[in-house]
Amino acid sequence: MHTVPLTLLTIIGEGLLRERLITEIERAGAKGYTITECSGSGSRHRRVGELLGENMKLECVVSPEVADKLLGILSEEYFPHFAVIAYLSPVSVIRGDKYV
Amino acid sequence: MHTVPLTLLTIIGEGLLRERLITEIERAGAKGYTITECSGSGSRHRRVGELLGENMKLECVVSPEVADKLLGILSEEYFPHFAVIAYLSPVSVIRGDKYV
Amino acid sequence: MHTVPLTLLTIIGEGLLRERLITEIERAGAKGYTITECSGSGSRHRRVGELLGENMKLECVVSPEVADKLLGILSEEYFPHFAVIAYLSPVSVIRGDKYV
Amino acid sequence: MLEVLRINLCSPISLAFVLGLFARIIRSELSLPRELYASLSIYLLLALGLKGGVELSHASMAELAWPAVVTLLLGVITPCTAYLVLRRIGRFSIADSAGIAAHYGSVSAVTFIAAQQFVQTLGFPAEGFMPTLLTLLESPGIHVALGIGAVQTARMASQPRADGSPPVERRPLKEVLHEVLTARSMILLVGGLACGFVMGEKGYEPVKPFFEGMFKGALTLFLLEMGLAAGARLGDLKSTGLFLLAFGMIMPILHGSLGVFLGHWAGLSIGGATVLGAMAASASYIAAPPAVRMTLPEANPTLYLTAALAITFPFNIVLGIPIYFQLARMLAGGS
Amino acid sequence: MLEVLRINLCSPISLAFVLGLFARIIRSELSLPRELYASLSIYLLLALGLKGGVELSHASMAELAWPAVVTLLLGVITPCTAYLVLRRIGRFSIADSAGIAAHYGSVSAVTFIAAQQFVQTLGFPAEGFMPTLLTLLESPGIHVALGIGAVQTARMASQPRADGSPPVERRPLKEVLHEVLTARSMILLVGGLACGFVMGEKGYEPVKPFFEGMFKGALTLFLLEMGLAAGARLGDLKSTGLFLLAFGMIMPILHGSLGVFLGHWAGLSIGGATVLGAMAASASYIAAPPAVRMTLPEANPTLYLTAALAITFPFNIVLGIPIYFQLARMLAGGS
Amino acid sequence: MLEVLRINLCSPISLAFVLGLFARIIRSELSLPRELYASLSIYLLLALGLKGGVELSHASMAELAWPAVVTLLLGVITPCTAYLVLRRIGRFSIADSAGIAAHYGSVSAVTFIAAQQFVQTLGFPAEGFMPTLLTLLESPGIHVALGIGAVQTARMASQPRADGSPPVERRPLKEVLHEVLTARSMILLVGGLACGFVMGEKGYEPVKPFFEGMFKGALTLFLLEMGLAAGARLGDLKSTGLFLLAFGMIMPILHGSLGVFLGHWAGLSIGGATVLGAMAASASYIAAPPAVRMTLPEANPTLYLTAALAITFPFNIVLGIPIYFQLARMLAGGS
Ligand SMILES: Nc1ncnc2c1ncn2[C@@H]1O[C@H](COP(=O)(O)O)[C@@H](O)[C@H]1O
Ligand SMILES: Nc1ncnc2c1ncn2[C@@H]1O[C@H](COP(=O)(O)O)[C@@H](O)[C@H]1O
Ligand SMILES: Nc1ncnc2c1ncn2[C@@H]1O[C@H](COP(=O)(O)O)[C@@H](O)[C@H]1O
Ligand code: NA
Ligand code: NA
Ligand code: NA
Repeated sequence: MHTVPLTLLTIIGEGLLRERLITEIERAGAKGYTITECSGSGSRHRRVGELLGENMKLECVVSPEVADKLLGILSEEYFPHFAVIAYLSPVSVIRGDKYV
Repeated sequence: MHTVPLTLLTIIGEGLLRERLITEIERAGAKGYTITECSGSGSRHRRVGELLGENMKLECVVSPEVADKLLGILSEEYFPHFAVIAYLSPVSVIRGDKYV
Repeated sequence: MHTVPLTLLTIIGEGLLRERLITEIERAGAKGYTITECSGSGSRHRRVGELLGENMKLECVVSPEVADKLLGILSEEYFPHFAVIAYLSPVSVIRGDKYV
Repeated sequence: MLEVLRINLCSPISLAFVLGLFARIIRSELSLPRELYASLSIYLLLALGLKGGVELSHASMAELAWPAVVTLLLGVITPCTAYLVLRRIGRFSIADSAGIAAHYGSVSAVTFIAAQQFVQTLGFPAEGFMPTLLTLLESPGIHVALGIGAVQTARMASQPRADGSPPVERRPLKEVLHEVLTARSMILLVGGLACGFVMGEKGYEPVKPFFEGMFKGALTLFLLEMGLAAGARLGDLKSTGLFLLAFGMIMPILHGSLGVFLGHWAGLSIGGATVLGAMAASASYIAAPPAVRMTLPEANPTLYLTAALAITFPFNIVLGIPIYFQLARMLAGGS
Repeated sequence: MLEVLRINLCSPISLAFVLGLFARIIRSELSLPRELYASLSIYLLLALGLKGGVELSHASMAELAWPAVVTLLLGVITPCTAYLVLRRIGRFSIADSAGIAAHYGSVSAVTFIAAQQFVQTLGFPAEGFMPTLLTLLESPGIHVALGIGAVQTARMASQPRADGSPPVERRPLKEVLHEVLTARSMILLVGGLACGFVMGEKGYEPVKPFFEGMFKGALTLFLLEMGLAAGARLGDLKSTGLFLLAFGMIMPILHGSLGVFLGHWAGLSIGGATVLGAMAASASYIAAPPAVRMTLPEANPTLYLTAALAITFPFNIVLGIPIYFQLARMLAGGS
Repeated sequence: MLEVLRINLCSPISLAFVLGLFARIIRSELSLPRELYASLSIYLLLALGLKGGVELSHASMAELAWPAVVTLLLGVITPCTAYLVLRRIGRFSIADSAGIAAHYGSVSAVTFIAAQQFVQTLGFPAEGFMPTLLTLLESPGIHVALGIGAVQTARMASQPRADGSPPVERRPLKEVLHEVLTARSMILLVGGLACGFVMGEKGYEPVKPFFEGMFKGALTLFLLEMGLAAGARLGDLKSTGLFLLAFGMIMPILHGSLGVFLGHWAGLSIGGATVLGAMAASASYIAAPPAVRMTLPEANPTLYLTAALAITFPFNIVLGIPIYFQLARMLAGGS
């Protein structure tokens, strides 16, 4: 199959941010996303679904530009106060225009 | 460690397809798979676990050939009618023969 | 954004191993991890959350060295007796020093 | 009639439903855990079955025969009338018509329970074997409608793959039948009936506080969730159009009246005829959706889910059941 | 007093809480499924609302007026006193002070229920309309404290983004208000009150075994989970410092006494004044934490969660409520 | 005997188990949410403990002493007999033998409850302190069997890693002990016993409708799930072989008879001796599996899970308990 290279942006962090992060990625131009519940631990201690809720993992397949823009927003407005991390990985999709 | 490059095929879509997709990937030659429940949104609107159930993410580590074959089947028989996406990413494993 | 290449180690296997694997990765030098519940099937048969519990997916962003060390431990001490697989994938992060 | 309506509207069941609806309309974050929803529905179906089974042990085959026959008849007629109306008058596609018809040919267990509680509150309890009829009505309508859809689209003739293997989707009819007959709701209802029948009053006694004492409260909680689910679909009403809105309220009245008539004719009491009417009038939103989604993927889920859940279900709960009751009472008075 | 304390300590509620605490201390793996916790809290709030609504239908507006006024007053005073004490004496940052104050300005529904059960056991039942007061006290305190925080930090003036668009976080106050008013607990309580009011005794009867008969048992299970949650926070006590420990026990006594006084003054019975005191003394750990986290992200969650859950909640359950009761009884005796 | 068997087979408990089994055999999609299963088991264990604790407050130390001694004795004997039979006659590997023996040395709480309900239905209630014995029998058998396994394989001598650090798996015995003693079921049972003891009849009264009224119904639902779980393992019977099938039915009779004898000898009533027999005969499928999996990973989980859950559990529920009862009655008659 003919595939197109795109970027998978993965954001992991406090579940409370769900709606806010969805708004962010949609405003930045993502055409879809997938959310999974998870738990985890990082520099801001172990978080396992207590009163403030579990962590969540938000994944979206986007163009490298959108991914870069979102990384910028995350690092400026979210990393300082919230328990959030983000990383990019390369993926290949078919029907590439669906995602950009 | 000596690692072998393989392909990780990720399929995200309606949970109802679970058994059918498992049959597909096993028939295509996948030796295992992992399923996670998730929710999400795409071109076919937001899907958050209503009457037709949540989305699911099916991941399988396969040879590039199997991945390609499955992408073909998905794009012909599933993408038209079902809310499904799929993408490939490169992974490295040890004990590569376990997966092919 | 300026990003740093790192390795994402994914371990999938019996949920019972959770605490033991967390100890392993922390001892090996991982600075954080994320855990998701999942089900799946592999060479050791289908496992869907029965009496011994579901599978889990443990993901951690680490340096290639740590990833290699963990693959070694896994393949020696875990693969023989437990239903576990592991793979590596390349990721890009910002604030790379957070992970090493 | 007004008094009957008032009683119905002020029942915990209706109020909980309205509360759920309201919460969605004002966009509250309220939602019941999915597992609570699943647990409650397992509990309600099993309790329904057990109770029905215990009472079935008092019923004679003769009493049951005619009601069973007319119930099966309803299972064949209602999907056909629904299909014809949708296709001919509504001008829906074959797949959409068949998909929606499958829902109206089957039955909503909660509507059944609500009707049962309603006639009981008014002092006209339905026959103890009604849950048996419920199980008879659940699946035929789905198969009839899916059959119509399959024949009309001749979809069964899809091509084999390049490598000669058949596509996974092309499942023999036997498989679809197996799926519907072994579906969760079927097992719980039929299994509950059988267990209740075998254990009898005496075996039932110690579990009665759980399965009967808690029933109405659990039902109230369940209807809160139904209200939330229906409310989430209200937004789709715009896109589904006026015809479906009318269909979702007129079709139940027609099917409901037919059910009441046939029930009365088959010898059911006022309560029994009302409940049979409500069953015929109701649209399934548990068994039908997955069956339709997998067998007729071209059918638009928004249409059938919205019609069944956001239009017909509330209509029956609030207005329909009192109407069928009124009708059953008139028939009984005139006989 | 000692006898009152003993009765309170040997109640299933206190014992379950202690069991949960103990399980965490010995690092047991025991944990309740998250969905059970959510289901129980939905059940408790709805049951509380329904019961309160049914009883509200017997109450006159006149009776309710003054208690409602003093409740709202408490909603304004308590966040301010808490803020001042934290900022001036405790030397906490503006964000931390406002964040903790938001918790102490709001109310803990479980503390409310525990107080209600306590006075009932002792033969001094509180007024039937108390759940109405609970809903009045839930949100004002949060808004007052968050408002103080916002004004003090002038945080609202944050810069627009490079591309001119406003950051997502800068939400108009209307949105925050909407969120708190449509929060799960609000809908269930207020909705339950409304439903109970409409259905009245007669409609309530059939669901009473579920919503009233099971109430205390469900509450016991819930307190086991509360004990587990509080126990998980015990370790944080070290990092939060002695001041917060003292604050978490002295502030409730001050707020609780104020609540008892105002309640007595407004004409509440001994039971009612006790419960109002417990409400004022309690710190929210359901509604406040997410609101504070999203609006004041600089505030350290460990501080407010530990204070509300691991210090003030157990203090009130075990010692506070009997104290407020003693005070209410003294006041009533002296009047 | 036949009448006793019939009563047992027509009880809601047995019927629900059979329904679950049947649903799996016809490959129904029915399954209970995992959280419901967890919630039910928490409820059952806590209710069992509370009730037992309340009744323990009436018991004297003297009554309890001998039953406790023979219970501990059973906890040491049964894992050894099971190990020997498996290793010598069955020719299983050391790890498999020890792993299975750990299950048969421990106890199944649901079998205990089923036996308790059974003798109560027949008018021979067991002693109120039986839940205390249950807690005594839970863990010793697991440790004895795991100890045998460890000694036999000298597995403790595994090599340190290349970098000199010890492998994570090599846990000191203290840790394993801590794990079993603080396991969920232990905390709930022992904690429930303690709470029930402290609160007494009077404190128990208000929560009785929840913890006692609902008990049998909740148990019925739980057995439906047990039937589903056992049914899912039926397919493995083929691979586990005939020996294990025989072992899973003969071993319980031997252990059960020993339990009845010792119970009778220690002064237990007919009901009490029956229940002690059922405890000795039963195989754990909650506490033992994870302990064995982590400590003896070479042992094949299919063997021990299938034996405990798909063979011995149903055998005891359907046939075993009536047999132990018959035996206890004969002994009592002959004494
Ligand atoms: N760009 C995307 N990134 C991540 N997940 C997506 C994306 N688009 C769609 N999805 C997921 O795939 C499902 C089906 O997508 P669709 O067929 O576009 O409705 C959605 O419900 C999402 O869970
Ligand atoms: N190195 C890592 N690998 C995988 N997940 C991580 C890592 N670090 C942090 N996380 C996840 O990101 C969340 C927030 O991280 P932090 O802001 O470092 O507390 C954690 O709760 C983890 O779920
Ligand atoms: N090829 C594969 N792709 C994705 N996940 C797999 C694969 N093989 C195994 N797994 C996962 O790893 C677990 C253990 O695998 P195994 O040890 O092969 O039984 C399975 O239960 C699956 O969740
Ligand atoms: Na119908
Ligand atoms: Na307060
Ligand atoms: Na045993």
